[in-house]
Amino acid sequence: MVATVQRKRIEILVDTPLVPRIIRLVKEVDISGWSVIKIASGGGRDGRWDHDEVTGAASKSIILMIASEQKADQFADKVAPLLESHGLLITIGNVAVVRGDRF
Amino acid sequence: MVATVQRKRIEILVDTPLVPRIIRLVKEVDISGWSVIKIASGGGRDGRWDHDEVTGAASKSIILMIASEQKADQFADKVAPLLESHGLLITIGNVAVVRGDRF
Amino acid sequence: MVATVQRKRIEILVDTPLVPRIIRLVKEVDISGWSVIKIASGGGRDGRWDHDEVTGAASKSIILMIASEQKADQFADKVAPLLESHGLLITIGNVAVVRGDRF
Amino acid sequence: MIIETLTSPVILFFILGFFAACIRSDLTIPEPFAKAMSIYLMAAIGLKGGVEVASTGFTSQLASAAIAGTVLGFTLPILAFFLLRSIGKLGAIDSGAVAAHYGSVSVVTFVTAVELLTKQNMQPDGFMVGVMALMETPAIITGLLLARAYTKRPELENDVKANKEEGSGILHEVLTNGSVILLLGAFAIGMVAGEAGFEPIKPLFAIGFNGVLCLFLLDMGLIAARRLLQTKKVTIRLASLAILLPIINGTIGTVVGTLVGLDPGSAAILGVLSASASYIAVPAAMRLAMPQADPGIYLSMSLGITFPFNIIFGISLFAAIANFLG
Amino acid sequence: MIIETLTSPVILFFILGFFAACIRSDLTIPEPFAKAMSIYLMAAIGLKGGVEVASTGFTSQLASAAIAGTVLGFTLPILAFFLLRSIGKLGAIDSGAVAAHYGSVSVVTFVTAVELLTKQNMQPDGFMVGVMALMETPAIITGLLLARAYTKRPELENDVKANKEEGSGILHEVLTNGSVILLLGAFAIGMVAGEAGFEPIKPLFAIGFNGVLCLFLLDMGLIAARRLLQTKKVTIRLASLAILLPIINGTIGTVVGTLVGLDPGSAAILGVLSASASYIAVPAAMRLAMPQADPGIYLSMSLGITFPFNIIFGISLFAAIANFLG
Amino acid sequence: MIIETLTSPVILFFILGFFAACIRSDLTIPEPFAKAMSIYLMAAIGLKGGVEVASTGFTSQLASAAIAGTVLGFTLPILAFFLLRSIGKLGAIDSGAVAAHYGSVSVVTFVTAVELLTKQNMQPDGFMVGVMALMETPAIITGLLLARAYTKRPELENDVKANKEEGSGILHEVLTNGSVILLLGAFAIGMVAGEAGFEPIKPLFAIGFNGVLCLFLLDMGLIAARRLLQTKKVTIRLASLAILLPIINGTIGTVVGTLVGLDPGSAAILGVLSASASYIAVPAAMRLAMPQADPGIYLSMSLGITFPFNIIFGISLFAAIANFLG
Ligand SMILES: Nc1ncnc2c1ncn2[C@@H]1O[C@H](COP(=O)(O)O)[C@@H](O)[C@H]1O
Ligand SMILES: Nc1ncnc2c1ncn2[C@@H]1O[C@H](COP(=O)(O)O)[C@@H](O)[C@H]1O
Ligand SMILES: Nc1ncnc2c1ncn2[C@@H]1O[C@H](COP(=O)(O)O)[C@@H](O)[C@H]1O
Ligand code: NA
Ligand code: NA
Ligand code: NA
Repeated sequence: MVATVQRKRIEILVDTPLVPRIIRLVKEVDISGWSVIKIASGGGRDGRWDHDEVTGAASKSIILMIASEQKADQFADKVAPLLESHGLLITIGNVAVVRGDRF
Repeated sequence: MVATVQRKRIEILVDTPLVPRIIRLVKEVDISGWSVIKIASGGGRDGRWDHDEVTGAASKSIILMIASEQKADQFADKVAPLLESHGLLITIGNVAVVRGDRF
Repeated sequence: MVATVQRKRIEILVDTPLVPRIIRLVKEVDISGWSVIKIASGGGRDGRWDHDEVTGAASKSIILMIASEQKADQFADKVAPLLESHGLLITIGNVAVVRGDRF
Repeated sequence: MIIETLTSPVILFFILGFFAACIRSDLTIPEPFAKAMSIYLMAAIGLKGGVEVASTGFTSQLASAAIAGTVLGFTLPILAFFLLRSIGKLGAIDSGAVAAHYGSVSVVTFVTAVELLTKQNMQPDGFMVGVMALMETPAIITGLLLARAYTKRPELENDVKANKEEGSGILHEVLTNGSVILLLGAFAIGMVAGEAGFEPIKPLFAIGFNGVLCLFLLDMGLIAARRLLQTKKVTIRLASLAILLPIINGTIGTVVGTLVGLDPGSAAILGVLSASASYIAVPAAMRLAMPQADPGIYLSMSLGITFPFNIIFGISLFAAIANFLG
Repeated sequence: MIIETLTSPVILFFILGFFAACIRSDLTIPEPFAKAMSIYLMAAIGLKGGVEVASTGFTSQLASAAIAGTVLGFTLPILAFFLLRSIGKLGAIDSGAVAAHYGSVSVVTFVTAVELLTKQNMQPDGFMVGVMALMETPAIITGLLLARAYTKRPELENDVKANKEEGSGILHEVLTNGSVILLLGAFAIGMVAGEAGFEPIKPLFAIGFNGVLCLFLLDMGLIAARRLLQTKKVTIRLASLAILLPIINGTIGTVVGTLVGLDPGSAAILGVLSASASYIAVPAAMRLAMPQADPGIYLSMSLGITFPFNIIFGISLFAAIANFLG
Repeated sequence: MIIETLTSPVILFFILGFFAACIRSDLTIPEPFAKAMSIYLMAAIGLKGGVEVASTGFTSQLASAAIAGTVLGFTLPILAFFLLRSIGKLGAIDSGAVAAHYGSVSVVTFVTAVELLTKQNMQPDGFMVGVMALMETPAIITGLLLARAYTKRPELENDVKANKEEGSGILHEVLTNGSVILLLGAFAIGMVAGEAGFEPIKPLFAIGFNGVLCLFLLDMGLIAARRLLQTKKVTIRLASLAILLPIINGTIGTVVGTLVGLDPGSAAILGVLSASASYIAVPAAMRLAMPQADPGIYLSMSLGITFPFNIIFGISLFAAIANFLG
């Protein structure tokens, strides 16, 4: 059996133009890395939208990060003030990371 | 420490042409929103497929939803009859949502 | 209430050119299927990169698999030797799969 | 004509793609680029057809071609359905789905046929684009009705319930299908604009056409061969039908076209349309209307076998029949 | 001119897209293809403008047009802001955001106007491309300042804090905005290359232009109509403003253009630029600078109402005013 | 020639892209569009080369160029490898990987060189496209062998095990590489079709070529500069080598070309091919064959430094050498 460590899997759903601002916060808490996934379409309180638009302002992305519980907490504290105004959706789950000591 | 609430993270893997049908069920149980992610390629019992095809009929997407346990159950009940015929794969995980009272 | 079974949700973050090599390991442990999601951009120890490049060599993907605990363990053992040299990030989480006996 | 076909760059690019996939090359055409080319091709042929009709006006041939096409679209799936059940050993649902594909049409096969026929001085009439648009959808309805008529109730039950709600949904989807709208819309724009209005946009839509078709067929070659290599669902019986059906349907179409008074080029095109099998509009509709039908079967047959067959042999065959009859 | 407009293929493709979305067709243009076309269009108009200026040289008209455009960009949002607050009943933040959109410009409206005016023998000067690039950003600054001046502190507090760090970030973003760089860069390349250097690349950038514009406007029609159908945020008052504002701004722009000595074609274009509302550069900047402003409002107004209005009526209107004054 | 180079729109677009990335503009070319352009460019140059060879026939020059190219592909990485180990202070694995890049070729550098040389009346022979295709892969083999020969066993152990299974996999990948297949396939199609068969598709592939190259180089400028700005891996020593290696390799290639009897234009192109470093085929192969090698090093060197150097200075340099020798 390979060794695993318990880590947090953080997902932040955010407007694509705001991604760089969130990444800046990620770097401040010194998380080892992040990955961005594009949302193809979606819907919420405002009704449905599609991503196939020239104006990128309405597109959304997910920022995915694997981090230790401590860093996840630090990050959540940092990002909390932006939550309302930026319309973020932040979820934190538990995962086992295979040989994940560096995260 | 910011406040978090426990919610369900629902992922539905589905043929892209069927996405609108699932979204209709989502709306019936009044879940606050959903996000669709494109699958680039994949493989299953039928062998491997790739997404780079003119015919969109073979493409797949993931519908991602954050919802309360109660709504997740309601949704699962609603979608269950379509499970076999539509070849859905539905997974439900636990996540903590930062200031997530509205979900 | 629909019946659910407990399964593992395995995510492997990997350089896109290496995806076929990992898929080969997936097939060896006889997991029922896999799905590949493209990473749009990201950053790590080497600084930030973007996916909008002609050279696909720097692009990354996530391979997503739902499997039983036993097969997940088998797979983790198989893939572990490649972990360092291939720069993989493997996370394993718990999910309930609706009517998921075939996974 | 088969030799001219096989040395035309358009066909050679198709063969290149097919070959590349067979030796398992990693060559791929990005999906949005392929979609862009298909939008371009549909806009271009719609426009050209419309401009042509604007100068010739409505003719009685146009009316008979339109009626013939629609009737063929509704009826061709019936024969196909019974051949698929008997020879192909498919169940009613899969037979209905496959039959719908073969009753509908493939835009790229049409476009390639127009190019090849034009080179042989058999240029079809401009209004055949409109006929193609008319033939896209009737077969879907016939296919669904046949599948439903021959299926034991319980098997479709959940689906019937879903389909009640869905019912109008599918009809709507079929009538507002993107390619139908684009073809008919561009056709109408061509008619309104006429030769003079078409002038400023002609460079893009007329001059670049053949080159784009080459790159698109390169992609189709890759896709067709990959389908064929990956499939585990297509039996020898089904593979034979995927060649037999286009021959039967194409011959019927060509004969009907000649009988209703079309010139040989247009009759051959009606044959090509009858012979061709849809791989965009119908699969999407089938996924919605009969999710139990197996895409592995209908896509492999229509894309993997019938499409290459028509491109390489079918077009020449129906041209020969039309010439013989005409 | 309105009749020529409505029978031009460029406009007909826009109407086709609009219609297709209204009947809820699934027709879509892949996003990367739409972005590619917009890059192509900007490079092409930049080049053409630069080549033209290379042959005419810098003129006093160029200087007055540049100054007039910049001043309009800074001042038009002021009137818009107060109309949006009073008639539109919007809060300060949303008013500032919307005003920024209407002070800035829409590249596609510009391009379409140049095509239509050229067909009416009112070809605008080449340097108007440069003027457009100058008009992209000033309104963003005015819009932000207005929103800040009229907002109670606490509401913006977090944001002010974030914006301190962000401050130079937004300025930087606005000045290095991709479309501004591409337009000005291609303009400069056109000036350096001149008529002779432009020759080898002319086929792509000049000949294909109109056709690409057709396909791009097809997409814009789809997007505009979908915006309009989905929105729940646009009241009757806001919808009226989305038509009133371009009429007011466009008239001001055309009058100013005539006053500073531009020929009728260029004055009409200054009117079109003033009337048009941004839907690429400004929304992105607003998302960053004032995330609380509601994109549902500003995108629906600018894309869903003002864009179609300008394409179909506005351009003809400002051409008529310019002709009347000129 | 350097001045003509720097005022050519093709190069100016490259500089525009480089500049935009340096001021950190958000300008980006969508990836599928860039891939589409690269497919178009490869198909176009393959076709043009093939059509030319169809009319000139096979010549002894063709044979010597093919042999010279293949030999250069196999041997150039050896010198590079030792320079990278000694001057560059890289380990064996990274040295092997980088050497493979410099032994292989860059298609865009080739295309740009052909355009610039043609403008200087030094048009290279059509068969040089085939030579380029031949030079894509040998260096990969040499690079891998060198890395393996100079690596202590344990470090590669897992990999050796994986590579046993992989072994034929990599060879297969290298031989069926998409760009090799497309280049050689289009070349063959051009030969089969000949001048007459090429006629109908010429508008797209010949006339649009220069314009597409402009937009593609715009993207390459963006990518090259972003690579350079982001990298933390390229030391001064490596940066110097990224300029020294193309000068050495390019000079060797030009001399060899002249010695085997090529005309100055073709000899210069052989120099450009030798000088250029791969950034598509080889990185993908290296990721598979030697995942431990650091992409941050080889991509930054080949894309960030060598590519711009060749585009702006290298091509003129090897043209001058070829003219001097020829
Ligand atoms: N902690 C992390 N969470 C999510 N993605 C990561 C993480 N670390 C690295 N990555 C991804 O892996 C890529 C390579 O990271 P690295 O190996 O650190 O250079 C990054 O560009 C990210 O896309
Ligand atoms: N509960 C949810 N689960 C997943 N995605 C959501 C959820 N709610 C909102 N979203 C996403 O967030 C976007 C904006 O939602 P809203 O802020 O409610 O308008 C939607 O278009 C979805 O992509
Ligand atoms: N266990 C799994 N984990 C993740 N994705 C799966 C799994 N099984 C199937 N899939 C996805 O579902 C598609 C269809 O699978 P199948 O229904 O087995 O043919 C595959 O191409 C995958 O994209
Ligand atoms: Na048919
Ligand atoms: Na304006
Ligand atoms: Na080289």
